[in-house]
Amino acid sequence: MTINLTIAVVIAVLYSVGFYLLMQRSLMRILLGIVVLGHGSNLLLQIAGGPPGRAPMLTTARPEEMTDPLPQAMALTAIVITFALTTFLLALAYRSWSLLGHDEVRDDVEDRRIQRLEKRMETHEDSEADEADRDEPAEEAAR
Amino acid sequence: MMWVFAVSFALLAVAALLVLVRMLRGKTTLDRIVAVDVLVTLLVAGTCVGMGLQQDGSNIALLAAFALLAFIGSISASKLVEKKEPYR
Amino acid sequence: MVDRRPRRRRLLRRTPLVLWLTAVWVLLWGTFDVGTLFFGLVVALLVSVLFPSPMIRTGMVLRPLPGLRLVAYLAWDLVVSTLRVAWQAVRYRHAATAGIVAAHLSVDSDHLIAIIASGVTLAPGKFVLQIDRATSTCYVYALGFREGDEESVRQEMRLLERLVVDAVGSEAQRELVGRDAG
Amino acid sequence: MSWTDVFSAICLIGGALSCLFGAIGLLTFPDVTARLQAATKPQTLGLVLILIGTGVQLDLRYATGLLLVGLFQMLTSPVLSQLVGRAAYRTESVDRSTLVVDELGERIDRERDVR
Amino acid sequence: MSPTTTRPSWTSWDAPAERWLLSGFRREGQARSVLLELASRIVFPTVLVLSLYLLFAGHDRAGGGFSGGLVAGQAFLLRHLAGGRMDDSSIVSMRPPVLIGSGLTIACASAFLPLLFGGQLLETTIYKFGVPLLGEIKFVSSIVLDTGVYLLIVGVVLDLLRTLGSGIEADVEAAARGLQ
Amino acid sequence: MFGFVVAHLVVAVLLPLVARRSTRAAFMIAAIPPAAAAAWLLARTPQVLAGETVTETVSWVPLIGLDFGFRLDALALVMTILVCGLGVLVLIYADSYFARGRGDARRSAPLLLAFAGAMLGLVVADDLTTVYVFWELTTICSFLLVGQAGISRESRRSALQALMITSLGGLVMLLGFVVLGESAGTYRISELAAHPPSGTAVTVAAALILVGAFTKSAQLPFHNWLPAAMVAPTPISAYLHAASMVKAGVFLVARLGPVLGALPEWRYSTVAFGLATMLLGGWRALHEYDLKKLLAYGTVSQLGFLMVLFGAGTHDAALAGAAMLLAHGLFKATLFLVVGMIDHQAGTRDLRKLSAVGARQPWLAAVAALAAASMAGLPPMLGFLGKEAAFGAFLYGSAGIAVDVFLVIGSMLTVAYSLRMWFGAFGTKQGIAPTPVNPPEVQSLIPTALPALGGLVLGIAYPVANELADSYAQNYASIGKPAELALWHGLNVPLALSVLAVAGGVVLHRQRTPLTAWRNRLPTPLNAQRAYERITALLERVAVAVTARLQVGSLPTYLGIILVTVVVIPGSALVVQLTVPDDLRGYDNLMQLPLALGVVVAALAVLGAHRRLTAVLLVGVIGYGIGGLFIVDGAPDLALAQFLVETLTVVAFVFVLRRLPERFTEADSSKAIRAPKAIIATAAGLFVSLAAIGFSSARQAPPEASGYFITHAEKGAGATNVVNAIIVDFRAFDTVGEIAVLAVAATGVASLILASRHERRRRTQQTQQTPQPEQTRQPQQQEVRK
Amino acid sequence: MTVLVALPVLLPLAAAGLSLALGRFADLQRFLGLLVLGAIIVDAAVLLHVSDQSGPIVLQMGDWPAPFGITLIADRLSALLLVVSSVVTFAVLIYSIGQRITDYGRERSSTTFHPMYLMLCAGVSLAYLTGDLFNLFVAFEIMLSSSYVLITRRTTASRVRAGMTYTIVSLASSLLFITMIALVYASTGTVNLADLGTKVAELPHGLQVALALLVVIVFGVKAAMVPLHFWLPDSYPTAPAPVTAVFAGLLTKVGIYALIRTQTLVFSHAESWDLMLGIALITMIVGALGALAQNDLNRLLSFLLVSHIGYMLFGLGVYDVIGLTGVILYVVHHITVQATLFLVSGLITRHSGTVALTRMGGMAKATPLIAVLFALPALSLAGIPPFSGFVAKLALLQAGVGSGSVTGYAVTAGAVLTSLLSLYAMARVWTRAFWGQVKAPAPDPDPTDELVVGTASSNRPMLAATGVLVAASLVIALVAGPLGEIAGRAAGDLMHGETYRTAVLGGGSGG
Ligand code: NA
Ligand code: NA
Repeated sequence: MTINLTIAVVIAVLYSVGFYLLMQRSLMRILLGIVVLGHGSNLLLQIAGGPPGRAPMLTTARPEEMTDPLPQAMALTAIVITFALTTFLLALAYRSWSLLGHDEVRDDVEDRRIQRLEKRMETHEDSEADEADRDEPAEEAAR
Repeated sequence: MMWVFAVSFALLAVAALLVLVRMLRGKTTLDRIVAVDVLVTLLVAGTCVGMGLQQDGSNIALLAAFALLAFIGSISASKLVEKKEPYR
Repeated sequence: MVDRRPRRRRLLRRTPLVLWLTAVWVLLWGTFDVGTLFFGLVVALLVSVLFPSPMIRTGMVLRPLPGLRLVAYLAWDLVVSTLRVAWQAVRYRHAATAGIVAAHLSVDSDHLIAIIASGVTLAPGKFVLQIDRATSTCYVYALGFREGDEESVRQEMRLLERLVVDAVGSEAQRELVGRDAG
Repeated sequence: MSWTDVFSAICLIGGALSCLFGAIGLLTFPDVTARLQAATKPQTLGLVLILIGTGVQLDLRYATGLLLVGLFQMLTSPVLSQLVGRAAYRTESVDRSTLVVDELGERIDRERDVR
Repeated sequence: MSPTTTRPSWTSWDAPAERWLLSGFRREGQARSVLLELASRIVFPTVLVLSLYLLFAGHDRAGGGFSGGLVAGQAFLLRHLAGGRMDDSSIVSMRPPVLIGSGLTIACASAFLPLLFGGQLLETTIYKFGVPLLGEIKFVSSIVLDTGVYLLIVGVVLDLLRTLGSGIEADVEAAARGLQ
Repeated sequence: MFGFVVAHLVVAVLLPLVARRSTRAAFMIAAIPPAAAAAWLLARTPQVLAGETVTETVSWVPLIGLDFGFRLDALALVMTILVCGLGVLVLIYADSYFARGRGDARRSAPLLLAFAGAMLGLVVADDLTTVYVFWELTTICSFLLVGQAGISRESRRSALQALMITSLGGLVMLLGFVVLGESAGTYRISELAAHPPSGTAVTVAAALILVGAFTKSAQLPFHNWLPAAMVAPTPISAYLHAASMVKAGVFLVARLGPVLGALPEWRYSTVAFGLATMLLGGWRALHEYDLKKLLAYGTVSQLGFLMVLFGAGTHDAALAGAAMLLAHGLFKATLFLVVGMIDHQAGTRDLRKLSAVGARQPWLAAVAALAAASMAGLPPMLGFLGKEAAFGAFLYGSAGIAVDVFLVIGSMLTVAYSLRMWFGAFGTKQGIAPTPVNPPEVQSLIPTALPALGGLVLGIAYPVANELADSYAQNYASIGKPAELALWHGLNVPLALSVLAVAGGVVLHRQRTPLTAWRNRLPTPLNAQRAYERITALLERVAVAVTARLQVGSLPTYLGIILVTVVVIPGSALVVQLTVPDDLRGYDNLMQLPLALGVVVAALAVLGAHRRLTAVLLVGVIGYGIGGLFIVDGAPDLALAQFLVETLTVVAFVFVLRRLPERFTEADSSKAIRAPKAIIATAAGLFVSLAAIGFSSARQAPPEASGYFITHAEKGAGATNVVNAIIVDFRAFDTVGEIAVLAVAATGVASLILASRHERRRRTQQTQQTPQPEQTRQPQQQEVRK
Repeated sequence: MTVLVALPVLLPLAAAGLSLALGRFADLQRFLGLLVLGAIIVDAAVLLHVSDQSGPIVLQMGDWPAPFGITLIADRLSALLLVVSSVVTFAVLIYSIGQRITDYGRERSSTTFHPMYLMLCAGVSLAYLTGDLFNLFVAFEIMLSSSYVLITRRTTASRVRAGMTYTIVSLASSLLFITMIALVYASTGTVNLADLGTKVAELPHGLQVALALLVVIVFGVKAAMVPLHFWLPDSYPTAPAPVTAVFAGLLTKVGIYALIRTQTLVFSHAESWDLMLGIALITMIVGALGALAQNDLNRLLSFLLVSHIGYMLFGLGVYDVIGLTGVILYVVHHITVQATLFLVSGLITRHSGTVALTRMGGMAKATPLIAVLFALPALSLAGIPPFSGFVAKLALLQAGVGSGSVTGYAVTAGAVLTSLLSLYAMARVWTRAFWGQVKAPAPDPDPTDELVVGTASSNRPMLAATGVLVAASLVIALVAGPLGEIAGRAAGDLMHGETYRTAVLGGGSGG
């Protein structure tokens, strides 16, 4: 029941491209990455049923020449779900654009703050005791 | 009769690959829109040939739907281009 | 020209649409029996009642013979033009030239102009790039155009116009087109 | 091969060829509007031919549906052509050097001068 | 020709003279096209019929409530492209959330329905009855679920048109007016 | 016993309701449960002394051996006297100490009661888990009691320090309990004592448990939280940090002595740490000026002493330990309460500023003298009994002698700081004006005096004390003749040592000035407080450093890490297994090739696309190509859905692209990170592809489910399209779920997109609501027009 | 009888549909939500009772026998989690209504919150109840998609980034999930969990391992195990308190549940599982250290959440009855307590107008009730007896000590350390927010963010809802005995998958 090489290559390319796009900053690219990944996974799901055959319609094909219907049904569900979530993310991209004026996924502000704190701690190694109790305004000034 | 289908498929496949080249080369977005539209039409044609090959026409609605879809997708994209790019 | 006739008459005016939709239904199922026809009718009525379009009196009359002539012309044009464009593609490639010609039409109704424009556009080589609805002018883009071809393009448009009006136009429009041509 | 097979073969291969020519045109023509001619229309012919070719091969009850597909294609393809071509012209994607005559452009220029 | 001076731009020459579609008069002329509006006037109901075909034919051929709903959605999409904002039109008075909600409710209700007849959740019953003239009619109860799906999908597409379509358009206009 | 514990806690929970109205009532009500418990338990004294034990078990989570097991024996009784008896006294005292109706009083009444309940539970516990439960409860109560309202930074810090050190110990101890309980198969202490377990696990457990005991009882090096906790109000210090809570560690050692005392590691470490603590505490106490701090270090010292006695694991030491435990509780409570009264009235606890307090408050001075005498080990106090017994307990072997030497030195220090304390508090100093103080209230004097008197009474009635202590000490074997507590054993070595200790103490006290000078010249290499601060600071730094490095806040990085995990973890497992399957074919259908080529080319092209619309269209091509593959595979339903969805997706993208810039913003095109991303993505893609080959080749037969679907579709589901049958019937539930997702997504899109419309509407409403100058002027203009 | 199994899913789904349709009637929406969620509590309790007394209740959807149709199954574990979850969702709904985030101030249109919330509940219930891998995917998607909507609802400029992080990472993991399903189906030809148990065992060993690990990653992302957790502290804290509460309480636990279910039913481990134990250790420590580095209360809680996920992985890694018992107890405890803490955080934020600990102070005096509501779950989270966290932790420690492996001991020690660090973090919150002087409220980045602060004038329903959950966590501690018995039996069931398998495959639609 091994899938064939052609499809394997298609899957490899789709997943690689999808993953690569996913790791970008532009939300639109990420979104396209998700769509591409969705295509890859849907193909994989459908292909998991086995090699090509006749459509599983009792009126036109004999059971033994039919493809496996179950992965098709599952892939159909997956297609719909991917679509639904894509549109949602699209709307989110739009919302982000209209709120922030860009559609990039920038770094988390609070995490950045902790990184700055770490830098500061590194430079002032002596004043450990003071920093043990951080509820002092030094940090607030940095915000 | 088999060879007829094979030749048709081959011709359509070559055509599709040529169109794909246009798709990649652009150069304007409209070119790409047109290319996508043609690709879908070729796909419909190919599917149609396949139906002939399998002697199974129970899913023509599929083709009907495809024929419409390419149209709607392309229209919306071209409308976008029309709006986006500068007017004369 | 919005239709303001009583309800029953309006329903009557939907008949062509209903028939078309029923035909679509039947064609889709591919089974020609009473049941399919009945449900087709039900569906067609349902769709046209639930999602009505504004009633517009077009005065369209379908004349079978001129209609067939129009179809034949279009089919022939399609084949010939395809060959011509294929030739252009192989022979001239990047050097292919074109022109945009203004073709004034005699008819002044949306639907006829649309049909004419579609007819021209259907075949390769030419298409209506812009319609000036107010003056009933079609700006036709023609591929493989040479200096001085303007008149032949306009003539072709007029020919198509006459074929269309003959096939589906009202009597008044036929007269109008005939007068302009004459 | 029966006569229907021959007819079908002609239609199928003719249709496919038409599609191929269209594709070649799409690749070779100089600008969008020209490519549009090559692209969408021969496809229409090609598709219709293929539909006919296939329809002959199939049951009548299936063949009827193909008619519908053809109709749809004929109905929609001009609209798309016009919209894309219009968009091309409006966005200045038309290669002016290929235009022997541009009566639309002339008129627009004229009216702009008036204003 | 005198009318040209009153018209703002050559790009709006394409607007039809008649009101072929219910909506569309609000939209600027430059986006309009006689051809498109006329074509969608015919294509729209045709696609709806196609969608209903897919809904009912799904049991035996490719199709089903899902595809049917999507095709119907494409019909509305075409209307939107040709005629502009959906929420200005009166063709569908149903609000998309209502449509979505009722689709979902119907689907869930169809799950419970068999319980009333002593079946299990989501169990399918097949009814066959002969009707004079029409022949034997087969009714499969799962069509109720499919219908729920169909309605919901239509609602979803309409909602997308309302939001991604008209909503963004409104934003664009607002931005042009300097409100955003 | 459980009833009393619960009563404490329940009353404590309800007490704030009373305290809100009257804090006096609250303290009085709070005194009832400990009084009742004390009465009930004391009534059991004869039984207990007769060797009977009262046991009780309340099951909580039997599955994990988590029970409330209680057992009243001699040790428990001794502790109960301290916990309940002193609890009552402290509560009564507290009422007069705290300003009535103030926040501190409102807080302290319920917390003290809860604490007493927890302590009671702890001392009567016969189950390791029970011990831990109450142990941590006391920790929490002490945190809240020490911190009070946490207004001053010092109070917050001290409370936190106490909490952290004792919880550290508590948790380590819990681990020890679990190790012990799991290796012995029971958590019941009496069962463990009956059959002491052995083995490495038990040794580990013992070590872990000792950490708990040491932290709670402020042993070196964990001792520093105790002096720091002196920021607490004095009654609380008296109760928690003198009489009861700090005893918990010692108590634990005493309690587990019969279980773990056989381990040399247990004995050596308790004795060693105890001695060190005793000396260090005494030494530090000699140099404190704050009376409370002085007492606190004294407590540390005494706790070390007790640790030695209970850890030694002999009858005589245990006897001395029990006596000292009782004695220390009694005298230290008194001393703290005394200091509290001085502090309250004089407004200072600095012994350099106090003068002639004894002259003005002779009664108080007398009470304090009594307690200090017990602390110094003077006859006829209970403290004397204990200390003498202690000296006697180690008079064998060279190690014992060594211990005794240290004990004597420690006792000298004790005597010295006792003197320092008493004279510091009550003595008249030259050059210092007499401190203005008023005579104490009776309500506070009586609770203060009672424990000191108790020490005197028990010292004189030494047989009673002996009986109490001995019934605990009997748990241990004795070397030679078991010792007894008595005021007079005759002239013997212990007596001599006692005399030596007192004499040495007096000398030390007289020489305090040169001693202090000498001490100030000593280097201070070890400072536990500094160590604690360093450790917490280090913890902060590590926390911040680790978090700053890991939590980089960048989504691409996060996704990259997830992918790397996928590649590394399951990927490596897969690669090991991977072989080329025999039936690997190039393609199954020729039509797959052009479609695959198209998809691959389009996918790669997406990477290079600069325009958004181009990328979208290319993705559309991929989608249509996949649809084509579906058709080739014989999945028309799927293809149809794929096409429809793809078109709709493209349209949705196009809708949104109307407002986005035409080209991608190229903010992250730095080449340095492009390569790793590409490598990760490719590796992950290859993983999926290889997995697809590997997994699909593992299956041999077509699935039975599909055969079932095909055979049942028409009859069962009424559909000849099997896929449709699955969708609306066999797996209709998936479909219901799927449309739910669609509904959600559409709603979400609406909520996001229409938000700006809502905002606009709101903004315009706001501008309409705020009266604009023009608008207000308008009516006037209209009038003019009229 | 068996219908009861489907009700926790179908009722909220149908109600969500109705609620969407009834978008203009806010009161009806509210009523519907409370009614349905209340009904689910009752239903879940019945399911728990019955499944505990007489074995798993199995519902074969559409009357198709397993493994062909979709099976819903309520066994002890799922019923137990369902009970706890439904109590939490019910209380949080009250809180949300109290905070008036449901209808966003005075705006008329309130279509979003209630339907989405009900969907979320349906998704969670389905995830617990389904006996089918693909249906589990659907459940996850229902749950996650509604969570996307809830987290991005009325999002402001400062919060939109968080929503993106959350959505994108979740989507990525969903795609991995689908990939995993495809691989499972490709190799076994079934997606029924019970059926998979036997089919997977027939695969080559390497594939089994790879699959098991892939499953760990797929669910690990949702469960926020290190190093797949980074998204969580960046996203959860920004949502409105009740939303974060439900996310923190339930969503991660659903990941844990799925992990437990698949690893016990589908894959077989002979002994304790060192990789999982290692992950558990790292998760505990990294999370706890993260918490110590935070100044934002919600982020601190989020890191603690991550840290305590480590406890659950710990029990799973030990992989014996007592370990799984510990996990189950821990999950039950943690759902309640973590949700409560976020609700309290909402109350604190509302009161102090900030999430920054450095800007809070003196709240013990100002709002003693909030202080109590915080202290109890905080202590419970830190595993202080006699609260629920202690019981669960003790079981885990016992499991770790009993595991007999060095890794097991190391993780046990790590668990103790984590407990201490958690207590430290909580104590610091206490000392900073509740002790000290009341600080003048500083202007927050987004003071107009009504969604976070809420618009209601009275917070009584919020307090009541929080109180209910605090009480629930106390009750958990109180009935820890019987609860432990059930958890023990559930763990026994998990260790011996036969009960489940026969119930699904053998028993038809019995139950
Ligand atoms: Na279907
Ligand atoms: Na197993």
